Amino acid sequence: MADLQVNIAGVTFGNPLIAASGTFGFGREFAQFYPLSTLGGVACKGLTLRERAGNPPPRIAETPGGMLNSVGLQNPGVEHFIREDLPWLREQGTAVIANIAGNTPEEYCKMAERLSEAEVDMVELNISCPNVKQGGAAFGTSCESAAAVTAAVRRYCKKPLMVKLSPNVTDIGEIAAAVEGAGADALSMINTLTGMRIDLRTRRPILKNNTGGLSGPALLPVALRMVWQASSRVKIPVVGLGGISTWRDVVEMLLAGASAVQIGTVLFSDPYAPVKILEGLEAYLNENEIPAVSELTGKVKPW
Amino acid sequence: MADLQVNIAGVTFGNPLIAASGTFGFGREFAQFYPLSTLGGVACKGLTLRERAGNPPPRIAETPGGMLNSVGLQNPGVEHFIREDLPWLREQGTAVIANIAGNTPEEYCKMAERLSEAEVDMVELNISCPNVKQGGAAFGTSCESAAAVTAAVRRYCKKPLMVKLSPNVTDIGEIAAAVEGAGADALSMINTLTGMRIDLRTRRPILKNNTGGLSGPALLPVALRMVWQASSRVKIPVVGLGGISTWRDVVEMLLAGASAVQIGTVLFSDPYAPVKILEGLEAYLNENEIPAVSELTGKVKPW
Amino acid sequence: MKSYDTAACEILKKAEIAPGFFDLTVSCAEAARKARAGQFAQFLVPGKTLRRPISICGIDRANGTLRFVFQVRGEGTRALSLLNPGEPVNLLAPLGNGFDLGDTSRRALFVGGGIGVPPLLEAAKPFGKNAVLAAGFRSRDAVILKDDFESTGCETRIATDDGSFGRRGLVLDLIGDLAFDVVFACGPKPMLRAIAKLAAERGVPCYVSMEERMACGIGACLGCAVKLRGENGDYFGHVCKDGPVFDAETVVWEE
Amino acid sequence: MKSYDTAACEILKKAEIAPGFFDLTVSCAEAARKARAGQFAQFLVPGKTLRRPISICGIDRANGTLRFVFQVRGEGTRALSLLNPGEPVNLLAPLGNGFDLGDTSRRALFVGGGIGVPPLLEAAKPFGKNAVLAAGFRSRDAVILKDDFESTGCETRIATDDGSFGRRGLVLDLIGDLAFDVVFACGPKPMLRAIAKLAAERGVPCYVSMEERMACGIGACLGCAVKLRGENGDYFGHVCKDGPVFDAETVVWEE
Ligand SMILES: Cc1cc2nc3c(=O)[nH]c(=O)nc-3n(C[C@H](O)[C@H](O)[C@H](O)COP(=O)(O)OP(=O)(O)OC[C@H]3O[C@@H](n4cnc5c(N)ncnc54)[C@H](O)[C@@H]3O)c2cc1C
Ligand SMILES: Cc1cc2nc3c(=O)[nH]c(=O)nc-3n(C[C@H](O)[C@H](O)[C@H](O)COP(=O)(O)OP(=O)(O)OC[C@H]3O[C@@H](n4cnc5c(N)ncnc54)[C@H](O)[C@@H]3O)c2cc1C
Ligand SMILES: Cc1cc2nc3c(=O)[nH]c(=O)nc-3n(C[C@H](O)[C@H](O)[C@H](O)COP(=O)(O)O)c2cc1C
Ligand SMILES: Cc1cc2nc3c(=O)[nH]c(=O)nc-3n(C[C@H](O)[C@H](O)[C@H](O)COP(=O)(O)O)c2cc1C
Ligand code: FES
Ligand code: FES
Repeated sequence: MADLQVNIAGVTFGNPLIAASGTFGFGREFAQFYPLSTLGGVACKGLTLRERAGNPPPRIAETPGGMLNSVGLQNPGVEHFIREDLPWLREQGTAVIANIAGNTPEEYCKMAERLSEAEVDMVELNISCPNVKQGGAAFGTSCESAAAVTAAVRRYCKKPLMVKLSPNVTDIGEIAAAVEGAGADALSMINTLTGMRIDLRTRRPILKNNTGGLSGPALLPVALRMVWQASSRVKIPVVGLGGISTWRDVVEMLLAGASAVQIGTVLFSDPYAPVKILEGLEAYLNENEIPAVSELTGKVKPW
Repeated sequence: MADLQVNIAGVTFGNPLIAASGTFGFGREFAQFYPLSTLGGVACKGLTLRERAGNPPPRIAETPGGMLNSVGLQNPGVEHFIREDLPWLREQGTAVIANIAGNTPEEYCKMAERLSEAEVDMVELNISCPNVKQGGAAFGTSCESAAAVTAAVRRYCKKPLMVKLSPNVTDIGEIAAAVEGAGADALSMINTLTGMRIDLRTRRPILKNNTGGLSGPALLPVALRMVWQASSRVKIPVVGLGGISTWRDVVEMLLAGASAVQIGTVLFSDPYAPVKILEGLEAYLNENEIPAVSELTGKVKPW
Repeated sequence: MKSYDTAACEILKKAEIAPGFFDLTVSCAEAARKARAGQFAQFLVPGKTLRRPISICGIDRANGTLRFVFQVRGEGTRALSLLNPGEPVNLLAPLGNGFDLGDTSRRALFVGGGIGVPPLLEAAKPFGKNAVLAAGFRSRDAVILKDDFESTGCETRIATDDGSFGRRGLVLDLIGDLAFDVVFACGPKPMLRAIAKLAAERGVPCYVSMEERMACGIGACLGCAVKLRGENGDYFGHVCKDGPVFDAETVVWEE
Repeated sequence: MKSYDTAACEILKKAEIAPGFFDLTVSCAEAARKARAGQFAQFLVPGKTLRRPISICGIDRANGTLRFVFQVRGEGTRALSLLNPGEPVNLLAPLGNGFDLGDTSRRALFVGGGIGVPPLLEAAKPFGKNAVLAAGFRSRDAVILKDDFESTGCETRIATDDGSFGRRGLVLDLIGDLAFDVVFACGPKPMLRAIAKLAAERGVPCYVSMEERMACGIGACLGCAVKLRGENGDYFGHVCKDGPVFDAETVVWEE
């Protein structure tokens, strides 16, 4: 039997499948389908310092092979999470990643400080959410601001710190290197690409926010390329995501340079996707006599 | 009957459908399916100053809702085009756009100068092809280099000059404005997003070039967003493309801000797509009593 | 633990009950056993990223089937309309809260607009002769489920936009004279807003079934937001989890 | 003007002739009329961006049908294998140059590896008893079309990797003793390279059918490149337009 365990920045995940932030809530809804210990980890819905109402609806639009969302970080705030959601989630036998977003470096730092005292395994810094008018998008799209917020949070964060990169950039390798240099323990990538759809009848954008973040299978080749580019620039582990929907996509992502993966949008068409992907992954490892999933990481041989 | 004619930078197109560069060769292969006058225009395969062999195969990989190509600008060179292909294409009753790519501003200028004497209707400056190791990608991904090459070519180009933008950038609006400022008469957008696929069996990238350009439906929401952002920053007309496969996609693209559209990848699954799209577009205009297709341009009402 | 079906269920019956309106009976015993009036299912459409939410129109626990009535609106519902008896369909159901019917000896008014009518059928049944349906349709050939409601004992009053069937005009015009103790409504937002206002004026409880674009359908993605009135001000609730049925008084009726 | 079919054609017959190998007969009169041995079709697979190229295995002009034999390799060929008689399929055909058979009284050697065998069948027919097929397969249960070749008068020699049928070993091992005037080959690149070398040594013309990943299938996208020897040095030709059949001497056999 192949060893599915992976270690990211000192945190052990029972297997390399992690639920992507914002697609899995705080886990409760999916616990009716299977034990959350099926997953190596859960990245919680993005948290802000205080409760956030999120954007007005419509927040969802379909696209060919993907979807747009403009949820806009609706969440109950970090304190509520620690009090109401974390204790339950902590008991589910899966690693817990707190995903945080802020409007200022100070907000990020306060959250990191607060979460450092809480029972989370890892902090994921969302410097890439394109739905927040101020802050979010800006941090992740320049080396300077990405490095600055990472360095600031690093000082307050006692947990392993993973920085989640935005794909809406010219040179992902440069940003990855800057974030590593500023003290990140791991990278996760990619967040959503900004997109738009228009309703022919009303001639208005389908999303009330006008634009939203593209996720789902359509994104996969871009994610693979970026994970490959970034992982060849940094020494810290990379968690790969964006459009994964099958075990084959997982293997591609690992070969491209990821040490673990996250899955998001596929959960909406098939809530049981994690179970199926894991089965496929195990069978693949066993058939090919690969003793440990971690051996796949970065094994692509470029031409 | 609705008026389908559009005017881009002084050039009249019988309808707003233009074949996208690199997907239609120089038109001959498609002329067996329908008269090329079905199309408002044809953007020819990207030309370089001298013949180019292109990249080694494999050059094609499929992705969810899209495909990657790494053809690498295989073409017979600008002189051969003018001598062998243009005279025939000129006779087909469609507007002819010469798409050019160079490694240096000088190469672009020489081609523009040469084409200024030829019977093409418009020159499309490809500053975005991601497959050429030097030059190509770089020009399109910074405001300075995009503006510089546009300004240089502007001095040599006596034809209307359309600049084709790359989506692999952080801020498309900024690049659009820079290119307009440098003298472009129109913009076309978007070219392909860089992506990758890996063969599980061989553990090598499917493309011999490792990465390639993503095209097809998967790209549509990104193209719509970028056309919307860019067209709101510039006064010159924008030709929209990226993932269009139905007449509804065309209408969305026009509403987003495009004055005409190009179609590429859809031709591979259905060579008759232009005929079907035009039929649908005409029916839509007539049913909604829209007298001229040009009235749709930029009519999206953002929230 | 597992409380929804996602397994492939089988289409048992299909009928086009009006041009573009389809009536599907699906075999799905587990979901049928758990379902209540007003809940919905998420239908997987092969090739589409997102499932399509369709309300449960009828529940037959004895036969382990659910009935769905839907209108072709776009590619997804078109694909569903092409499914035939004997073919499998993958649905996630039952989802959402459903109608809280309360005391079924009350005089219940059911208000439906177009494709908003089907979700009301199963809720009307227990009220029998105490139910009145006021339904509005585009025109005569879009009138659906009238007989189904009548066979439960329900009185039906129909309005059409063009007057080709029943009364010409809006649903609201049908009920001026009616006395009722509770309202259940489903249909376009302006209709819901109007009936909510009327119910409030009469001091009668009113429950509305709402629509919003969905991704997960189970409350995890926070996609299907609807603005609600809370103790500490307005907030976004979610149609798939907190609804689709809401007490009309808690809904913030904007625009 | 219109020289290819893209209209929906109908599947007339389907059989799984070996595990994972499917044999389809498609009704497509116009394409059948124009087709020649060695050409191919591009099959549309619903939900996929790119068509799938499959060689023509048989041409029946009288009945207006084409025959295709393919192996399930991935999602696209799997989807094609699920099509059933009576169902429509969209194909673009005939494409490519096909075999130039020349004088069919010559002794012709046909060399096929696995799924490279089907494209040779229609080419072997006119040679009748002058044809010999040397074919290699993985194992006994992957042996296909042996009877089909024999019924054209062709002698068949089979090798399998595991020796479970015919001779154990490579196709090349089957032909050491044979005399022939022309070779037609289709199969994995290393096999083609080896047979090209042998033919060159014997001074016999050799035609190979090549594969490359395709987009347009008609020569417009320049996707399906193959390195060829030209008068002014090597250049990239295209499998869909200049091929799929190439004179082995013009191919640059790299690696
Ligand atoms: C709780 C609920 C119950 C519903 N019950 C029924 C029913 O019983 N019968 C019926 O005919 N319709 C019902 N609908 C509406 C139905 O979901 C849409 O008509 C359908 O999703 C349209 O899909 P499409 O692919 O045909 O259209 P498209 O416009 O091509 O769909 C594109 C995307 O928008 C979404 N979308 C489009 N319109 C709506 C809408 N009105 N509500 C939610 N999402 C939408 C689709 O789900 C899809 O994600 C219900 C909607 C909800 C939210
Ligand atoms: C001219 C020509 C003739 C062919 N004739 C036959 C035939 O008669 N019988 C048969 O079984 N196969 C034939 N093939 C191979 C067949 O096209 C592939 O097996 C098929 O495309 C695989 O598709 P898939 O979706 O199952 O696999 P996937 O691997 O999922 O396909 C992914 C992408 O890669 C492409 N691809 C994968 N393998 C190949 C390949 N070997 N050649 C070209 N493209 C590939 C697919 O077309 C698709 O675009 C031929 C190929 C060519 C180029
Ligand atoms: C509805 C929705 C909400 C999301 N919310 C967040 C979030 O709060 N924080 C975050 O970092 N990413 C968020 N994302 C992005 C995902 O975590 C992920 O990066 C993206 O969806 C790509 O992966 P996928 O294609 O597997 O879904 C969200 C995505 C979706 C679809
Ligand atoms: C096979 C292929 C070759 C291409 N070659 C060129 C080219 O030579 N010059 C260019 O500007 N764009 C080239 N493109 C990009 C297209 O013109 C277009 O920008 C892109 O494919 C997006 O449009 P689509 O999704 O409609 O295909 C090429 C695209 C493809 C698929
Ligand atoms: S659809 Fe995901 S929360 Fe309602
Ligand atoms: S597949 Fe387009 S040129 Fe051959």
